[in-house]
Amino acid sequence: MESLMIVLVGILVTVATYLILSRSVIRVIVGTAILSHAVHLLLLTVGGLKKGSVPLLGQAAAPFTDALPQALILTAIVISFAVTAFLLVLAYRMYLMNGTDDLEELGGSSDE
Amino acid sequence: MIVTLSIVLPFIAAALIPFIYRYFKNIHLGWFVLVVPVVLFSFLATYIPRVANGEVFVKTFEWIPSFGINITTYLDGLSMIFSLLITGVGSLVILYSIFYLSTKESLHHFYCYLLLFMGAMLGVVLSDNLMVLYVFWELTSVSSFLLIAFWHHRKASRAGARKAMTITVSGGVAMLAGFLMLYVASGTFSIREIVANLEVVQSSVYFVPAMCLVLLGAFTKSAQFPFHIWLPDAMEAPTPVSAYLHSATMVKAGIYLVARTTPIFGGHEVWFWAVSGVGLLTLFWGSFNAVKQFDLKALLAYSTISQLGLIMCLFGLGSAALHSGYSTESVIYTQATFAALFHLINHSTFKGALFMMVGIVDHEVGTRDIRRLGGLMSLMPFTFTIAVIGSASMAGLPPFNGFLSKEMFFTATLKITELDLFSLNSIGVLFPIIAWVASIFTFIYCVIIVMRTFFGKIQPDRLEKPPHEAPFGMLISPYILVAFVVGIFIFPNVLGHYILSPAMASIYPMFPSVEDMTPHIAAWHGHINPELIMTAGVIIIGVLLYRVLKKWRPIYQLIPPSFTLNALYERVITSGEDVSGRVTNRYMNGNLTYYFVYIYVFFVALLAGYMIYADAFSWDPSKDSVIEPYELVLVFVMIMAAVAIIFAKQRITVVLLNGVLGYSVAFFFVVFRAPDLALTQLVVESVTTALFLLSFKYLPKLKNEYLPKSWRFAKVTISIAVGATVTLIGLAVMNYDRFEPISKYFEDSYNLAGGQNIVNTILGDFRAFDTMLEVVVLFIAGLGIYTLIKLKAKKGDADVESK
Amino acid sequence: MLGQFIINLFIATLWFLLKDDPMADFTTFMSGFLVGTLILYAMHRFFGTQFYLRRVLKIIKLILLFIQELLLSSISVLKQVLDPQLKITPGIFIYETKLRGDYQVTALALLLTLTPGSVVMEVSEDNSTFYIHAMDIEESKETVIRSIGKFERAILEVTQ
Amino acid sequence: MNVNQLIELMAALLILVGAIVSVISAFGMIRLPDVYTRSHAATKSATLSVLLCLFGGFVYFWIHDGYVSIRLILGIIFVFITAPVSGHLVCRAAYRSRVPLAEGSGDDALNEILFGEENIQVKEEVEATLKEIKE
Amino acid sequence: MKVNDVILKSVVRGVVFIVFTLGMYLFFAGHNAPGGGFIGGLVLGSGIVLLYLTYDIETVHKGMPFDFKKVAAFGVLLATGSAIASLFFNVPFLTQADGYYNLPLLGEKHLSTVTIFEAGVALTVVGTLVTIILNISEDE
Amino acid sequence: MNNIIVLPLIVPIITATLLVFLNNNIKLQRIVSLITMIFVACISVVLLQLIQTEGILRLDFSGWMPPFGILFVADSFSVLLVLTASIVTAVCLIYAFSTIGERHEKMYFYPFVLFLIAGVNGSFLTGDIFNLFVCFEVMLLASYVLIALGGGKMQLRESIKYVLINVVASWMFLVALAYLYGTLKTLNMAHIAQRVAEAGQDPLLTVVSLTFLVVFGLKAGLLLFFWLPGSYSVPPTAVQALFAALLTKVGMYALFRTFMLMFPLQPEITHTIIGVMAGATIIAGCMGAFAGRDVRTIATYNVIISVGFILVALAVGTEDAMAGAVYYLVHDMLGKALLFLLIGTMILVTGEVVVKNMNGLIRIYPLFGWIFFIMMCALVGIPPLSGFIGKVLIGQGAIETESYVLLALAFGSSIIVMYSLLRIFLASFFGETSINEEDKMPIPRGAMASFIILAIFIIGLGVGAEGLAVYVNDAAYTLSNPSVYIDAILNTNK
Amino acid sequence: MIDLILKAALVLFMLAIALSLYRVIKGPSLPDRAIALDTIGVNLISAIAIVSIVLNTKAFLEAILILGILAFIGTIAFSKYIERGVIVERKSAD
Ligand code: NA
Ligand code: NA
Repeated sequence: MESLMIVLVGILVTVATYLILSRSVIRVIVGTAILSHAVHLLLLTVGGLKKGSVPLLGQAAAPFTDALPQALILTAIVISFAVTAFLLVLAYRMYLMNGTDDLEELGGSSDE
Repeated sequence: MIVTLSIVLPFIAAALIPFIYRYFKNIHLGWFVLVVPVVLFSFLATYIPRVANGEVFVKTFEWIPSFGINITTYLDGLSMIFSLLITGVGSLVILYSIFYLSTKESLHHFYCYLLLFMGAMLGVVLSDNLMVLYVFWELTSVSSFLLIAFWHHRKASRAGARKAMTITVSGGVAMLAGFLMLYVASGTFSIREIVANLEVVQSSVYFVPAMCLVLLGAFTKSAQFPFHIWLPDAMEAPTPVSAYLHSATMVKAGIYLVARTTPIFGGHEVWFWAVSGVGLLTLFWGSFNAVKQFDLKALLAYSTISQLGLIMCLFGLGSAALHSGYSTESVIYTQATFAALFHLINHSTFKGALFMMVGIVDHEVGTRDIRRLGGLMSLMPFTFTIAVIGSASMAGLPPFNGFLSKEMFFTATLKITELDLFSLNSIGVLFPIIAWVASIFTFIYCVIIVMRTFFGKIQPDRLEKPPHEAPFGMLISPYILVAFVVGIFIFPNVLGHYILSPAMASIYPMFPSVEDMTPHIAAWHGHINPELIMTAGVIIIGVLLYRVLKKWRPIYQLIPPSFTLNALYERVITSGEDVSGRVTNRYMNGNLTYYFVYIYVFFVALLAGYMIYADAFSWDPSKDSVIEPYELVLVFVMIMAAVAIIFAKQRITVVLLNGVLGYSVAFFFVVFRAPDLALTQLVVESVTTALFLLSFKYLPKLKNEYLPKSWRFAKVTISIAVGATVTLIGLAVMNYDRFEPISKYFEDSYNLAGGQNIVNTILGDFRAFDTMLEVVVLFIAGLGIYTLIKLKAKKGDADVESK
Repeated sequence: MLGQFIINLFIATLWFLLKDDPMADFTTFMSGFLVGTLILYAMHRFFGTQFYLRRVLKIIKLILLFIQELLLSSISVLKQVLDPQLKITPGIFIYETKLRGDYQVTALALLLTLTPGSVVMEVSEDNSTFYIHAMDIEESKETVIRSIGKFERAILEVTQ
Repeated sequence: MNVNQLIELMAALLILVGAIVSVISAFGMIRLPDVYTRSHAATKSATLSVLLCLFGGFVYFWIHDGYVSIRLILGIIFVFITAPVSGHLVCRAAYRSRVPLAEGSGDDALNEILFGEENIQVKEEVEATLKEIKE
Repeated sequence: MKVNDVILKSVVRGVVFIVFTLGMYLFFAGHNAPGGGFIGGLVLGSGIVLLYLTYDIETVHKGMPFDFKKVAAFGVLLATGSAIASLFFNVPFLTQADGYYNLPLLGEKHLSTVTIFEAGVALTVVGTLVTIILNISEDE
Repeated sequence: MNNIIVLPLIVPIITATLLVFLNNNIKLQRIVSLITMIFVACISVVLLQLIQTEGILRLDFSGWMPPFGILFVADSFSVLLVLTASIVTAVCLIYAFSTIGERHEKMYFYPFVLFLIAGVNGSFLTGDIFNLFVCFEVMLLASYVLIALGGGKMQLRESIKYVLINVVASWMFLVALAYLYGTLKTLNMAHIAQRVAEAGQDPLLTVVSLTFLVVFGLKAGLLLFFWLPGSYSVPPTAVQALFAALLTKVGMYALFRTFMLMFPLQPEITHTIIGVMAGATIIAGCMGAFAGRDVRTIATYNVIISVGFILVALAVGTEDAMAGAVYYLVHDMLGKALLFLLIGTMILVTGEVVVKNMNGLIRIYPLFGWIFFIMMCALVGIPPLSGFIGKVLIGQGAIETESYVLLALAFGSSIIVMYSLLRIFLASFFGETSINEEDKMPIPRGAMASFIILAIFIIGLGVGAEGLAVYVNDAAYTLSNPSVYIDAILNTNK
Repeated sequence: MIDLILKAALVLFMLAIALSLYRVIKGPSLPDRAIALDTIGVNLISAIAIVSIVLNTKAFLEAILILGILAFIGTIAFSKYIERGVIVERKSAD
């Protein structure tokens, strides 16, 4: 299962990268969202899968699955949520001001 | 201590300038400033006898002792020559400037820079610590920059200042690297200590590189070929500055450095050839180019270059003496060095006088162009006298000091051909030949100075002002210098004994006898020697060539203007700027997609590249847990959803599919025993989707992205490469189990932290700090969003700062 | 009535939660529910309505009705889905209801939606008219209109 | 096999039935002709399947662990109440956003009331919108 | 014809209490079962969002007249404050105190400053979540 | 137990949060934020002293022993950076008081700055790699807001690029963390170092370290600086200065920690790669600065050059070079802040951004002009200003390891730095004045004050380099002897 | 036996999700996608319930309820988006 998950992560990363290389800001943002899915799965997988029970002391018996990656992922989820939320608002404010969400049209150095 | 004070005094004075300037508006600021060099000169002069006796004065103040950087002042014979020059010529120049510069100029700036320069220059010649020397060295460049740009409203001043600063600071940087190599090799920044432990330095790998770098510094500062190009442009500075910095003192800092480091590097073949060769080339090139100048100051600038080349060349020749150590034979070659020191002083006297002469001409008639000048002899007789004496001395004619040193120079070049070293016996003959040719050109331009300015017809309509003799005050300084020109010719050996000999001792510290190295200077050696014949030849051929100057002048046009070193420098700069600009704009095109491509390509190249290079990949699925069929289906669902996102045409589809992925991830969290994660992921995913929907109100619909085939291919390749890299490393990481996870510790969470939910105790206790900051992150995002939306820029709401 | 029940439910839930006891189970909840019932019974006069447990039977009846409808409707949908012919004529029809109260209308709408082959699409502003989408308008219209009276009665029984 | 195990098995079977219902209704989601008919499949069969499942789970935990899960009960109630609301809302939204009924649909009592006046004026607009939605 | 949301509103009126209760439950359950400040806060926030979805900003604001960004700020203060309190007791930063206390009516309870910390977390989450959604909705 | 270590992070956070409640009282906001920064600076000084007497300090949060809990570690390196960051921030705040305008101030400018500095300080102090990620995010989120603050057209355009690149960078950070945890199964930096040493840094661990190299390279602007020029030219001047002073430094700090502490055992691979990257960065920065005609462009590419310069020290890796890097980091924070403040002010008073369109400023604003000149000399490394000693020590390190190419690039870059800044100085400060004495826009007093303070620091750091030498040497010693750090964390029982 | 049945049921649910995914991708209308996503959510509820039995844990039972709530909220949000383009209204319609 671990190998399969890693491959899945790789595929998600591939898709996300493809999206990130798009011109439309929306696609890029979705790409970053997929990236975070991928990395959360990666973090979970490196901690080992199905190697123990749910890390709740009262409800299951040892061995427990590695709880630390879970805590890390939780933090990462919240942070990535915060960033995505900000990014979305930034994206549409940017669109409203600049009239385009096409990264190619948004090019041009800052010197203008 | 007092030596140290002599460095500090100019700086203190410079700091006081603004106050003096404010309170004594009626008195020319120069009078106050004049006190400084005069006091310093007199004070240093009192040390002459003791230094001549071989005493040295050392004093150390700690500056950055932790890194061996201390202010050690060191007064010996060599420093003495330069200190006297700096303060002596300094006094005269300041005196001259009092009459030259009107009180309408921003004198407080001028004198402030000048004093800074003086202090810095004294610092260079009086420092023993290489780093401190470097400090003052750069300070001379900076103050020179400020002085050249004194009339900074003129474009040429700014350009000249920039060029001078760029070239000299570049050289300084190289020199710094050289100094650091010396430090690394020797473990000390003290020149004396390095000289005392020469073997260590000379045997280190850094020896030759350090030598070359130090020479770069010296050559740029002393305007040696091909770095001389800054000096003519530096003539944009007020003439007192030209006289002081760009002829008498600063440009001689490079000479000083060569002299100072001769004990370290001298004797090495590279040093010999570099110093003498570059010097010789510069000598020739400067004199050759001086002839074609129309601006008197430019002519003097090339002349200075040429003369500096001469001195440099002599130091190079003199260094040969160090090759085989002390012997009666090798001592002969030290005479080149002696000649160098001698000419150094002579040059300062006659060139200083000449510059002041040109300044007077410029000041009184308003032009320095020899095509507009002429016939001033009768109107400006005193000035004429200065010109004649100075030029004659420079041309190497008796009865002036230039004659003596020029003869000694010829002697040295002739001697060196006899040396069976550095393959000198074959190509060494170039030295006397080139020296002689250069002297001819020198003679010609000296004639030009005198003839074109003072003889011929006067052209009043082409002059800015009606010509008349300079005020008395302006003549004092040049006349003092002229007096030295003559005086030294008459009493050369006083100078030799008190000033030059002690300096020889500094340059050849390992040679026991100073007396051996102090030749008797005489204008007439009692017989006609080759040197005299050479001089005669110079005069004859020089006069002839001057007469037919018009005929051969066109040879200067043979080199098209675009092939001059100056043009090359400009071209390097402009094309450098051009290429840099185009390259930079090409890859920094503002298109984020490109930036991502760079980043991803680097990511893949570095990580996958190293994985393959180091053969770090390994994969062992045997330890994997089993794959349940439903997991397989879910993986399939996720892959489908992910791939479908790429092809989705509507933004809502994209977001919903992302939601599917998120929910699937949540389900994996369930399957892999992560309840807290599953809960959080579910809510967060839903909220994220909601946020997408909310912001779609303001965002455009997705457009079809047209992509050229090659670009699409590149995108696909990069994406797959990134995914593959992540997977490859991930698989290898999964197969790496050398260590026990630290999380076993947390399984005692109930006893340690009073909670049964291990993940929650980690978040709330073991790693509560992360959680606390994560809350902060969330809050910043929320507040940021509020700010973006509620406090946005309104149309026409001009920002104070935005342009 | 619904209010009373919900309050009771919450009292029970609160009871259950406040126990915060790893051993807590359904019996804890039931005891909480019982406590709530007692409280409510003691206080039901303040609500100005009859004690709700009387209605419970009727509610259960209603719920059973719900479940029954759900089962039937699902089966009918599944049948249609699996029918290789897929011979349906969807459409939208109108139904005028007697019910007016928000909760009544809601309950009816939910029921109707769970009824085989129909989904309430719109309710008119005065809560009087339902616009119902039928999977197969021929068949559903009859079924719906036949059962709708039943529903209205059941709801009225509970709410009045 | 004791009674408990039998009940557990029954629960599992209940779940299996739910799963089958779910697949069929998902199949319906693909097969049925328009969004309205598909919403029938979603709101009814899918709801049934989840209720069966949750009920199965509830029974299982009750029998197996003696654990009466309030959360499952709440879940059942919640789904039970909200599923029809969802169906109603989506259908309404679909209709109001002018997703057309499947071809061959019968009466459309709502059309006149909702779009009566605008129908003629905005006919072209509607078509444009439809195009956009359908792409 | 105007939209008649009677069905939605009626159902939500009941359902939202389930959501809030669940949120509170998750908040308190966190230490021993899945849940905690984050999830609790998220669910509570979702409940509020549900209200906003069903009703409208004005109506909900009447019922909950909070400035949610200040709620969030208060949450941050609570979380950091509970952490910084340790400074005054000369124990390492963030040290949580806990113990069993006999409280009137509630009996012996396990109380921990973690709860204050978690409450801060929850408030921040609620405040931020609602701030974000409200502001985006109100933008024009 | 040294609770004082957490103050540089927690105090700004708490005051920032409190300021949210005081949004309408701008005066109070100013005072509070300034006091906060001064307080943090004082705390850093105290910490610096403590470290000299007691060695490396650590604070185990909640009292959990390393490697299990999160901890803050204060060694001379980190605290010096905290101190400088606080000073720079305080100065930028002073600048902001008089220039940024009430509209920005009401946009929670001060809280965001305080959050930024909290994140920066946290990044310097943390001893836990995942916590480093979180601190980065605190800093980044604040920077996201600050760059977009005011919401101008160009600002938003550049900020979205900045945010997107950083989101990808953060993702890479998480990937790196996943690999790290997958291999070493720990997060404590000292523990990582210990385990790496135990495993002998085999190839896979080097791959992990290279993943971090990409991440921190992105943050530091090491070769992957594409985000930098655009995003540094759009926000308000005070923010630009803060960014220039702080953002890349955090990445550089992390690189030093990664390759001097955690993964130091394969220098022939890692440090060589860093060297190549640093060299390329210098070249790219030089090209940009050399060609620049816009003052902001010149300034931003100067930032890039200094990134390469400082990381030459890391590539070289000797103790001398470490000392040089520390000096240079401190210098560069001060110098770059001043550069951006000055340039922003130039734009403010002239309304122009292109060098040749500004003339003769020094006649109207003499002090301003001379401070620019001093700053320029300092950035070039002209002694005795602040850039000098760092440059010397880094050069020394490069020579010791015979890295001549790096030496040439590093030292050569200072010529380009000079050339590019000289272009500004000669064209914009020197020359004829195009502004009348009457029409001139006065430079606000607060702005002048901030320049003077920074100029004093720059001169002071150069002339008084010895004053810092003890701390710098200690920092360099700790950096080049990872066991000191590891022992302080893992092998003592406090 | 029970385990086998449950896992078979899980596979079926996953299949149902896959089929719904088809609807999400295919559309054609927005409401179609919304319904499909809702169905996926509902099916996940069942799947989580089954996994809870398989893993014999009660840890995920909250997830069930939460998922129910979220699916509901999500559907409301979608239908409002589809119907009005606005999810949260500033003022009540009446
Ligand atoms: Na995300
Ligand atoms: Na920077």
